[in-house]
Parts: sequence; structure tokens; C-alpha cells
Amino acid sequence: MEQSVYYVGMNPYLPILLILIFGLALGLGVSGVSLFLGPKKPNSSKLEVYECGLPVTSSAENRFSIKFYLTAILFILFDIETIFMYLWSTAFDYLGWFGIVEVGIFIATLSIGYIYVLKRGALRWD
Amino acid sequence: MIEISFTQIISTILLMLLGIAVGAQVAPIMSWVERRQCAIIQRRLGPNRVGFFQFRLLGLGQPIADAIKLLFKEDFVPPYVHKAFYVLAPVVPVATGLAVTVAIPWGSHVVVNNQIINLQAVNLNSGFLLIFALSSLAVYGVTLAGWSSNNKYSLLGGLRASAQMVSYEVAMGLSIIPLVFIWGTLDLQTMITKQSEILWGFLPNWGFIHAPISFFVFIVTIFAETNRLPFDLAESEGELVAGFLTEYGAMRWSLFFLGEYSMMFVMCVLTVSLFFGGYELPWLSQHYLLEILNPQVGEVLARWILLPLGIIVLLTKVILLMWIFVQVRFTIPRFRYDQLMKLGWIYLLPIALINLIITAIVTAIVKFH
Amino acid sequence: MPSLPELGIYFSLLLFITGLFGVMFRKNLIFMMLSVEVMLNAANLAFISASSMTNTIDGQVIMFFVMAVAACEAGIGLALIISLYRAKSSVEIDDLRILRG
Amino acid sequence: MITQISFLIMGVMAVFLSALMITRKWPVTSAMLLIVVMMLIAGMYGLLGAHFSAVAQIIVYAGAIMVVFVFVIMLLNLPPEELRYGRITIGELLLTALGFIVALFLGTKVGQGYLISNLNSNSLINARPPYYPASMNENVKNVSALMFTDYLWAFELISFLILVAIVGAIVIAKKAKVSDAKSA
Repeated sequence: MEQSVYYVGMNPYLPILLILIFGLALGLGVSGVSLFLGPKKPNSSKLEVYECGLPVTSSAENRFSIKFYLTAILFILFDIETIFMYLWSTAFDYLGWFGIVEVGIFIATLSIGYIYVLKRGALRWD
Repeated sequence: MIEISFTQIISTILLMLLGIAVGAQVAPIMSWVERRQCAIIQRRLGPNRVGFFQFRLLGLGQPIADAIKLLFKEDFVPPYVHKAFYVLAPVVPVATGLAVTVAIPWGSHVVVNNQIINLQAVNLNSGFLLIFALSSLAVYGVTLAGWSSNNKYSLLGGLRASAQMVSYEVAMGLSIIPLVFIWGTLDLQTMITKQSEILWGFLPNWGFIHAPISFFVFIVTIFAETNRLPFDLAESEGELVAGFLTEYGAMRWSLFFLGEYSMMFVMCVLTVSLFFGGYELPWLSQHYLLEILNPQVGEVLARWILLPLGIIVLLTKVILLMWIFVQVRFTIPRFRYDQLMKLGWIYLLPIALINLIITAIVTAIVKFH
Repeated sequence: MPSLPELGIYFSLLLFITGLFGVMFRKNLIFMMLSVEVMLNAANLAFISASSMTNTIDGQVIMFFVMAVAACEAGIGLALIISLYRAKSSVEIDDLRILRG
Repeated sequence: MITQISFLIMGVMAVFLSALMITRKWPVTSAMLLIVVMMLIAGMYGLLGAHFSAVAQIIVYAGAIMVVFVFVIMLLNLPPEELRYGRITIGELLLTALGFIVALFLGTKVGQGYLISNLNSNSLINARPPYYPASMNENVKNVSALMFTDYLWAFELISFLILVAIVGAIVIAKKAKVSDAKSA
């Protein structure tokens, strides 16, 4: 007898939501407990910025390098490529050779961009 | 006809709690394992004093003693930090580290009052991509910690660590794609049942045999993703005075490591499930064992016997892999930052792409002719 | 109780309006970029609700293209903001008055 | 019933947090609020049956685009912007009113009727209604089967778009460095 009744558990996304909230509670609760239990003896040297003993020279953020930003933007663009590849890989059997040629063109175009990145030395960190 | 069955709900909650319990236990046990392992390599003893009453227990009491000590240390919030984000930063790795444990495939399925209970807390249609999604969120814990401590060292450490985690995520994503079209699904459990067959007569049909290059690329990216040595430049003493963790004190400091170890554990489970046949014994597949047990014991009880066996097999494989993690930590020196970024972008990414194209063509030839 | 996809369309409408107000009433370029991201997300939500409502999956396919466009736009937009910040050391729109007539 | 209630909660939270995000002073606070909004929207996609888009939304939006925003905010160390809601010009008011009306038209029943009537649903494989458990309906396979056959040209054009974005980002970033040398 084909099982006409289809048993459905709770929504698959609920455990993730519950654990994220549990993580929040654990994180705040534990640091709260240690705040409550720990001794409170602030003294001036403890409250200064930690510069391994050197006097604090200037505020934290004034000079920066463009490299961090460039890595992050190239990460997005190659991440989009990864997502489209995952999409193709699940329907690999259905699409067959046609899909391979199609994604081949996709990869070729993006590797031109990647070669340009190498040539311009955008990711050289020295 | 759709019916809400409470056995399914209770079993999902139980699996979720199992995931959290195992994920949260990894941090203390691994801290003990690492100190013992480091000691053995350097021909000394490592923690073996702390135990309960007069039993030494090989120093297994050490992590518990550390946890209590961390709780009682003075935990103060320095005045110059951005308070809201300083307190919130450790929550991100803990939440993502524990949330990832829902995707662990503990076994295939069990029958409870004639309903099939899937032994994976969350069985999404997008399969193991949930692990990548949550691990890509872990970057914010590092960035927030670095920025909110308002200190030159921690800001630079935080930016460096997040740039490193970000750039290795691309290679991680690309390296797994060959496996998806070899097995044809994103779902870990169907992958594992396919890996339990026999390949060419004697070999177990493991993913490692089908795509060895993507295994090596994936292992390297896992080291970088969880900031493990030789990639833990952001927290290294020599470089940036403990990097983004400079301003963090007792319990908040250890919360970062709780999340990091739990993420490392789940990444090891993922590697084992993708490449080494998860909860299946190499030659004794659960299907074969079921055929033996079925006549004696009946299908329902047989599956209940196979459940602990599957979990033990999975955990032994993961413990072996984590032992390699710790062994690598104490043998390979730390990378310089530009070498690290060059390895991520200029070496791993092309290898992953070329490996993907070759495997695509080979699988197409095998599958379609 | 309206069906799920219909609720989705109402929420995408509200999100779009919030994003629109964000773009209109903020002077800082970064905030405007964030609000544009909210508007793009609202458009994506409308696509997915429509695909769920008509039980087809064209909406979900279009959503990936919108996501790719949003990613490129965010990247290039922030590149411009950085070079603007270097030139004028401020990201307020009122300071961009060089080309005014 | 539970999915409807949780969808409602997620939607209300998303709208409230994005409204909160617009009125913040510190840019980092609004970036973090936006990350939470994007995760809530990913949850809404999941409830609507689009499981792969939910994961893709978290990986691309919350995990990649927002990283660039957070990097730029932290690198530039932007000061908190005092909320000077300047005088609203007549043009802005009219524009808002127009935008509001158009959005309302789309949202109402008439709009939806218009939306559905000319949607040609010739897609190859229909998705199951969302309340089936995720593993039952082959959502990811349907989406990619449709994308690589019907929407083939859009997919190829996306690769050119990304190529343009790569070249553009590097050229602009390099120019920012050069101008830095001049002004230093």
C-alpha cells in the first residue's frame, strides 16, 4: 500500500535558527557569568591600549592599504562564478556535453579576467 | 495528505542537541590533545598531573581546570573599545560554529513507529552548501573583533585574518564541484551510500580515489579557513601581538576558540564524508550488513544496531584527520603573509579550476559513452 | 491568512520603500549604497514570491542574475567611493559639486 | 500554519531592521543590521521553497558583498554622520509619492493579476509547492536545468559582466593609488 499519509517534521530551517539564538545566548551568558564571578580590580596600566609597553602614538586607523579592498572585490566576483558552477554541477547529467561547452565558455571568459588580475599584479602583497 | 508527526520533530531536536554537544566538547578535548601531542613531539610529558582526587587520568582534568580558571579570571571591557561590538564579536564564531553541526550526516536513516527518521538534523535540498554558507559568515567575528578593539595591532590582525579567510573560500568552493558531478547530488547521505560500493574489484569507491587533487586543495583551504597553523598568521605572537585577540580577556577569548574548534570539527566531518565515505566502513557497507542482520533480527532492530556503529566509524575517521591537523601544526613553520595570499590566489585557484575542467571532461566521457 | 507568496510580495513592497527612503534621505554615500542593496533584495524577494505563486521556477533563475548584477554594482560602486574619499577626503554628496552647471 | 507565522515574523523583522538600518549614525552598525536583514530574507526564500537561492543569498550577499562594505567602512574609518534630515525639496516629495503609488499598484490584487496573467509558465520542470519537505522536491536540479537551457544567453552575458567588473575594479583601485602618490 503506497504510503498516502506523508509525515512532515518541523520546517528544516528551524534548527539553524534555534542554534543561532542558542549561540547568541551562550556567548553573552558566558561572558556575563565571568563578568559577575571575576574580581574587579581596574588600574591605570590595565585600561590603556595594549601597545606592548610603548607609549600610545596615534589613533588606530589613519593609514590603510588598498590591497584588502581589492582582495574582497575579487572574492565576490569569483564567488559568483562558484555559485553558477554549483548550479551547473547538480544538473550535469541532464545537460551533458551541451552544458560542458556552455560552462567552458563561462570559465574561459572569467580566466581572461583572472589573467588580467595576475598581469596587473592586483594580488601581489609584497 | 500531510500530517505533522511528533516523532520527526523530537528526532530533529535530539539530532540537533547531539550536534551541539559534540561541537561544544571539541574545544576542551582538543586543547588537551594539542598540548599532549606537542609535548610528545618535544620529548616531554605535557599535562598529566590534573585529575580527580588521587587519580591522575593522564591529565584529562586539565581542560576542565582551564575552563573554571577562565570563568574566574577578571573579565573587563576596556574603556576605549566600541562596547557593543566588542561584546558581540565572540558571539559570531560561537553561533556559526555550533549552527554548522546540524549538517553532520550521522547515519542513513532509522525506522521509528513506521516513519523514516533521517539521521541528519537538517536535510536541505542544497546539501553541504549550508556548511559553506555558515563558514562564510564566520569572517565577521574576526573583522568585528579587530575593528572594535580600537587598537592598531588588532585592526590590522583582524583585516589580515578576514582577507585570508575570504581568499581561501574561493578555492574551497571550486575544489568540491568535481565531486558534485561525479556523485550527481549535493546531498551528503546519498554521496556516502554511493561511496560504500566496491570500485574495480578491491578498492572502496571513495571520493578520494575519484578526485585526489580536489582532496588536497580542500584540505589546504580547511587549514586556512579555520586559521590553523601554518595559516594562523593573524593570531601569531611574533607578528601582531595576538592579532585581533589582543584586547580580549578570559572567557571572551576562549569563546573564539570554542567556535573555531567546532568549525574545524565539522569541516573534518565534511572532508571525511566527501572523500572517505563518512559513516560507512570501507568494505563492509551498511547495506551488506543489513542483509546479514535482517533475517536474524528484523529490519527495525538491525538499523538500530547500525546507528552506533555508523557514529563510531565516523568519529574514528574524524579523530584520525584531526590528529593530522595537530601533527601539521607542530611540524610546519608559519607562512609569511604575502606567501599565504599568493598560495591562496595564484596557486590554489588555478589548480582547482583546471582540476574541475579535466574531471568534467573525464566524467562526461565515462558517463555518456 | 493570505498565502505565503502573497505575503512575500507585500514584504518586498515594504522593503523596497524602506530602501527608497534610505537612498533619498541620507547624505553619506555608503548609506545610499546600503539602501540600494536593500532595494535589490526587495526585487529578488518579489521574483521568488512570484515564482512560488505561479509554481514555476523562472523567478528563481532570474534571481541569480540579479544577484550577479548586484555584486558587480556593489564592487565598482565601492571602488569609486574609495577613490572619491582619496580625492576629497569626505563621502558626503554635497561635496560633489565639481560638475555643477 | 507554522510556516505562515514564521514567515510573517521574518518579514516584519526584516522590514523593521532595514528601517532601523537607515536611521543609524554609525556606518558599521547599519552594515551589521543589513547582514541580519539578508539572513532573514534568506530564511524567507527557504520558506518559499527556493532552497538553493537561500544558501546562495547567504554565500553571496551576506558572506561576500557585505564583507566589502565592512572592509570599506573599516578602512576609511568613516565618522558617524549627524542625521541632518535636510530640507526636503518638492521634487523629492513628488518622487516619493509617485514611487509609493507605483509600488502600491504592484502590491495590490490588480497588480498581482497583471503579474500572473502574462507570465508564460513554459518552464520545463515545475517546482513542487513549498510545504513539501526540502529533500523531496529537486529544487536545485530544476533551477539549473531551466537556467542552462532557456536562459543560456543571459548566463553567457553574466560572464562578460563579471569580466568587465574585474577590469573596472582594478583600474579604479589602481587610479586611487596613483592619485594617492600625487597628493602625498
